[in-house]
Amino acid sequence: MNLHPMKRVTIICESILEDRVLELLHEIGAHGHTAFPVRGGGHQGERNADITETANVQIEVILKPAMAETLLERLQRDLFAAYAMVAYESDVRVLRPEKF
Amino acid sequence: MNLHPMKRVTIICESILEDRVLELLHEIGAHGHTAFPVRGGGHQGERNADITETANVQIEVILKPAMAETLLERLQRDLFAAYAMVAYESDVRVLRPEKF
Amino acid sequence: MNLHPMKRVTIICESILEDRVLELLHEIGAHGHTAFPVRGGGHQGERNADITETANVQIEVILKPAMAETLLERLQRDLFAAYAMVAYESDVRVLRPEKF
Amino acid sequence: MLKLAEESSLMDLLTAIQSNLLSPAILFFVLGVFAAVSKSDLKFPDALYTTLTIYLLIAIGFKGGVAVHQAGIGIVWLPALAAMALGALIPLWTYPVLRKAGGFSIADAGAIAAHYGSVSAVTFIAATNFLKSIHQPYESYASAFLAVMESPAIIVGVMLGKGALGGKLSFTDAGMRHALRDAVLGKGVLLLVGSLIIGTLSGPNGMTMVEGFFVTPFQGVLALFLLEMGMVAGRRLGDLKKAGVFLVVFGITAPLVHGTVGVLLGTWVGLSAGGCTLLGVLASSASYIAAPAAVRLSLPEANPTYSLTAALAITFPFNITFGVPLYFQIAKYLNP
Amino acid sequence: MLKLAEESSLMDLLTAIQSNLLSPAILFFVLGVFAAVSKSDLKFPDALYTTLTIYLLIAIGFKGGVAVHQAGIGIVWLPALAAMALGALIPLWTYPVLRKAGGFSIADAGAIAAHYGSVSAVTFIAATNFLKSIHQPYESYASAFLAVMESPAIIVGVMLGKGALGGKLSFTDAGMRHALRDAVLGKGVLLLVGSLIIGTLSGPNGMTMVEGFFVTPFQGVLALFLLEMGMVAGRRLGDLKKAGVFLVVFGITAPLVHGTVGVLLGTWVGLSAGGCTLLGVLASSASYIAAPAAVRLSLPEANPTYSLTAALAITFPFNITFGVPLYFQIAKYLNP
Amino acid sequence: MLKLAEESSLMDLLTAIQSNLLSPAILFFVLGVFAAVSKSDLKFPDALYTTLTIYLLIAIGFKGGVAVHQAGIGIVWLPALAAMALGALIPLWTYPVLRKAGGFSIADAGAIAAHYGSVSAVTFIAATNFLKSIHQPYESYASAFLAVMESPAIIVGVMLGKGALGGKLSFTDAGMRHALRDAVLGKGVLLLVGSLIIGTLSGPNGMTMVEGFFVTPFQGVLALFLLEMGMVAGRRLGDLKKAGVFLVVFGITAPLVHGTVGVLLGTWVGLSAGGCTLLGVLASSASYIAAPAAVRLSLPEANPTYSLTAALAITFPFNITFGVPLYFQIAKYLNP
Ligand SMILES: Nc1ncnc2c1ncn2[C@@H]1O[C@H](COP(=O)(O)O)[C@@H](O)[C@H]1O
Ligand SMILES: Nc1ncnc2c1ncn2[C@@H]1O[C@H](COP(=O)(O)O)[C@@H](O)[C@H]1O
Ligand SMILES: Nc1ncnc2c1ncn2[C@@H]1O[C@H](COP(=O)(O)O)[C@@H](O)[C@H]1O
Ligand code: NA
Ligand code: NA
Ligand code: NA
Repeated sequence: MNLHPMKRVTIICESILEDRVLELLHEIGAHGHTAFPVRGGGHQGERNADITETANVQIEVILKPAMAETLLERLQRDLFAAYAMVAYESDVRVLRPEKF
Repeated sequence: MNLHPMKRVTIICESILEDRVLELLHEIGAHGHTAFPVRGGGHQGERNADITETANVQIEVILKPAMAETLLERLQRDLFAAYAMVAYESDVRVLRPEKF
Repeated sequence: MNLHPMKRVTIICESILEDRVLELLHEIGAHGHTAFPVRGGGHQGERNADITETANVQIEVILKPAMAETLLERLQRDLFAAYAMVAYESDVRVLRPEKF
Repeated sequence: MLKLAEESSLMDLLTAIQSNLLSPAILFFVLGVFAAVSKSDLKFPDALYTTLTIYLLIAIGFKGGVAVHQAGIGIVWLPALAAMALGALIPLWTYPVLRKAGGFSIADAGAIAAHYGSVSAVTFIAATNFLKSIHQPYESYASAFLAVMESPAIIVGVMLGKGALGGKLSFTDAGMRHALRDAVLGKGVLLLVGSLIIGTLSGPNGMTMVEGFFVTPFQGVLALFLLEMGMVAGRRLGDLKKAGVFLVVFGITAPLVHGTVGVLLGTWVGLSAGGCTLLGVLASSASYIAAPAAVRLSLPEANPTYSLTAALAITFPFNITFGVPLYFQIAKYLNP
Repeated sequence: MLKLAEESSLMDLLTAIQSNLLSPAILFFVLGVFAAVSKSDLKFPDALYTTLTIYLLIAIGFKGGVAVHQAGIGIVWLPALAAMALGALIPLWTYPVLRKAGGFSIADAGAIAAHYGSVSAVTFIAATNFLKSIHQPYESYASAFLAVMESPAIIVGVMLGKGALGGKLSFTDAGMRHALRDAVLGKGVLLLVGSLIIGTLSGPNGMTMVEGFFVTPFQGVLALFLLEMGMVAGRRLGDLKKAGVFLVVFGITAPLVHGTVGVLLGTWVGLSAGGCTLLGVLASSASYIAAPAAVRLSLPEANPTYSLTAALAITFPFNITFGVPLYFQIAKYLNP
Repeated sequence: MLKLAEESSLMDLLTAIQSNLLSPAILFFVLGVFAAVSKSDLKFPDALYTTLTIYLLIAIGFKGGVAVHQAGIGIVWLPALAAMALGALIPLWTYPVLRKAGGFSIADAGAIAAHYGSVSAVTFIAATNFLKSIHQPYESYASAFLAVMESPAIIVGVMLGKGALGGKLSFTDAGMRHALRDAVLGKGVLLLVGSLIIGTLSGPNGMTMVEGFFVTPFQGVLALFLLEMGMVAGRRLGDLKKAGVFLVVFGITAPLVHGTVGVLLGTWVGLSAGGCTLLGVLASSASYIAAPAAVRLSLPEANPTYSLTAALAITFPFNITFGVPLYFQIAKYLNP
């Protein structure tokens, strides 16, 4: 079997930022994403999922290693300072590299 | 502490495939799985979570490295062509290897 | 770009344990966490998400490598025996190490 | 004289359409389309959509069952059988049209035929709403037709899509087995048939107990649901281009033809003008709950964009706005 | 003569059971069991289950509170105290039976005893539904019994399961502290007691405002909820084998015994036939909301399969189908 | 004499407050606060919160629309315009107070001003509930004021927060564009204005169809929603310390001032005592649905803890408990 290395970038942020992050993904050329509502807590306090105002979303995106860096840099530049947000990358392997 | 290497395979696919994928997991001998609804977008377009027809599910399974390959191959053979789907594997470490 | 290695510990357990796990995270000094409801199956049977009594929760926490070990050990000691539960760690990289 | 009558018919039709278009349910549908097209951040939680679906299916099934209890099976079985047969037959003529005129693949033609032979519960409910609003009586047991028309077309359509006409079909095929299973145990069928039986068993006594939940708020719940359906349909509008001109034309012609056939069949089996309208509505409607799921698993090579776009973005809006009052006028014309 | 009376009692019982079995709520429960057993793809969203639970607890608590307001605390306190005592006592005889005859471990016996001493709100609601459907009056403030019976048994059961009889119990134990806390602040207790107080404070005036939501649709919402409960119970049927024959017998005998005791106690404290029925139902019912959560955290070494299967797959279905009409017949026999 | 009248006014106020505090809706709010503060495990699913929000906005908008249909646009436009202007003006005096007296940053002062100029639909609904419970008539079309007051203040507040007073504002700024867009297409505005139009179009005929859903259970649904709001507000109580004394004082003074201004304006444009009360309530209320989302995206440098805590944990509870009856007494005093 022929597995190809890719990066997974996971972004956890305030729900209302979802569209902004998706635009950013589009801009840097990601081919897809997966998102789901989460709750959590961090430096900006507890974030409950029951009301939209304090809910978080987790966005996961598989992309080519080079693009992962660009994405993290852009997140850092545009959004990290002002919003409740965490982002990290990890290594994954896929079968169809052309998809990502 | 004694950590043992395992693989995590993540499968994101159309909700209606959930049972098919779980059968496949059972067939190849996985001992458990975790699943949750997600939304997303990729080559088959946007997939909103609000109606079942377009919702996605993310299925995560921890298994022995050898089984991870079998699983990805089977997904490739049986499901990749016809359905909206993404699958990838990554490395994880667990304390109780006999569980997986 | 300056990426810093961290660990991600993923804990999947019975919903009613959520508070216990969060207390544990607090005790060992984690600075945040993310949680969301999941369903699944394993050695303790199928766990459907539709009623609280059988629902699972997935808790993901990013922390310094040394803390990851402590966390897994504490989970092992305090909770593994009595409850439906899976925990594993993996490698991730972040931009702002001081956050975790 | 004839001309005068025709003119008054046309007037009636226009009045009926207008009254339908100004009903809250339809206006909320329009609001939903607007929300989707204008990319508002309004979103229904998935749990709400599922809950509303469950509620509407149970309520309509239960009410139908109580009506069956009151009318007696003796009255219901014949029109129900006719409705069922109609559902099973529609794919047989829809499929060749889609193959020949539309140029669709075997699987795609079978899939679309399955959707159009099967029925849309919400269109049916919107039609009962319309009849109620103009005080037109109808056979309440018509929900039984809805229940029995859901599955046959899916089975026939999937058989066609599997190459039945080319003799390639095997009943032990996994897809085929799945379609048969879903036709009996799929959640839509289970809820509808189940509630129908419950309504039949518990009768008017049972109705007294649950009517504050299944009847009183029913029309308002439909309005809320149509808001969501408007958003779902609105998001699909962008796919119209992918669907192509043929499918757009088909999505309006097919309901017109099937609606007329349904009304005629209803007249023939002795239904009232109201009942004929409902049978016409059922025949004209295209499934977007039961069929998509069953077809997706049974005919994976069919492209769901075609069937869903046609059913949801063309036929559904057409039917609930113009189709329903139109079939009613035809029914009234045939059953004066 | 006596024989005649007995025969007519039996007839009454059969009629009552039949009328109960044909009520929409029970039939929807059966549909749910069927959906689960036939592995239909019908699934309720978790948000719907939680919402229905919240609604039912608030509605029943509020109505009970308004009744307390009308009857006056002076009337309610004695039977409420009796009900509470009964709840606390049930584990004391259930536990040794489970240990000796059932061969369960200390923790398991304590856990099961906690479930059977505590109460099932939905069984109670189904019983009020039954009484309403046969036009049998009852003390509406009986919801107060429901509210006060939930916790005591959990505390006693957990104490037993922690080895209280062997003198091993410590009140500073984390599990024990948790059980005590949950007994007061667990969501079931909080909603029930909270709404009861709100009902008592706002009285009939308050009722006028919210009755369109908490009363009108109530019975129908129960039917919807029982559909889900049927699925939950149905999925547990597969665990019956793991539970063993003893637990199946226990799951039917215990409610029969406790139901009779409850009716007797009700008679003794002066409740009407309807009120006695409800106290019997409460005593006979086994908790599957409050107890499982509290016990799981307080007695982790107890196997939840035993208690949940017995409570959900045996006692709950038995009670809502046969138990309720049976306790009612006993109550009527004792309060003619 | 005057003293006597004053005393009786005070009595009236106390009676009004008491009757308000004993209404189920307010008591459920208190229960929610208790649940949050006592850290009970009670939690509403997010889907339920969203569903209740959608329901309340649609129901209130639709009812208002039907009232507009009945009153005629001719009657409604003037007070609606006045209401809109009031909303747009409030930030203009709130902002300097927050800057000077409160010492807030430009962004924070703009953000808080936006919240207090905009309105809280739930406070409005609670006020209509209060009026209904004391049988005080009011202009039902007042929901139209709610609909038009939501956005202007957000736009003005964001402009101030972007430095409009320092001449730093640019309308092509991304945040500014976002605020303008959200002011028209945000889900709150869309649902309210949309349902208002639907109500206006479908009129009393439409109302007949959906009233079993949008009217009958309305007050009870509000009670359920206030339970959740109580939990949300209760969780925020911990943030009061971070908010500081000034914001606590502001959170009570601002509604008192704006409420009085609203009542005066209402009297001036000719509203009845009920309508004046509602305009006072709108002016006094602070948004916690529309404003937070729009402001968070448009003024990211503003700390949401300040505005949300003030709006949710101070002004909202103050208004629904004491504010509403108080504004009503002022209104009655001015419109005897
Ligand atoms: N150490 C962590 N591990 C996992 N998730 C985190 C962590 N810290 C923060 N988060 C998530 O990121 C969100 C924003 O974090 P923050 O900006 O630190 O408030 C939180 O609400 C959590 O959902
Ligand atoms: N690059 C990606 N990263 C994360 N998730 C993806 C990606 N591409 C696709 N997906 C997910 O997989 C589903 C199916 O993808 P596709 O088959 O490409 O339409 C999408 O709806 C997404 O939820
Ligand atoms: N191999 C696995 N892969 C992924 N998730 C698992 C696995 N085994 C168990 N789980 C999850 O962990 C929960 C508890 O597992 P268990 O203690 O084995 O019953 C299950 O309900 C699943 O959600
Ligand atoms: Na059809
Ligand atoms: Na009991
Ligand atoms: Na305001």
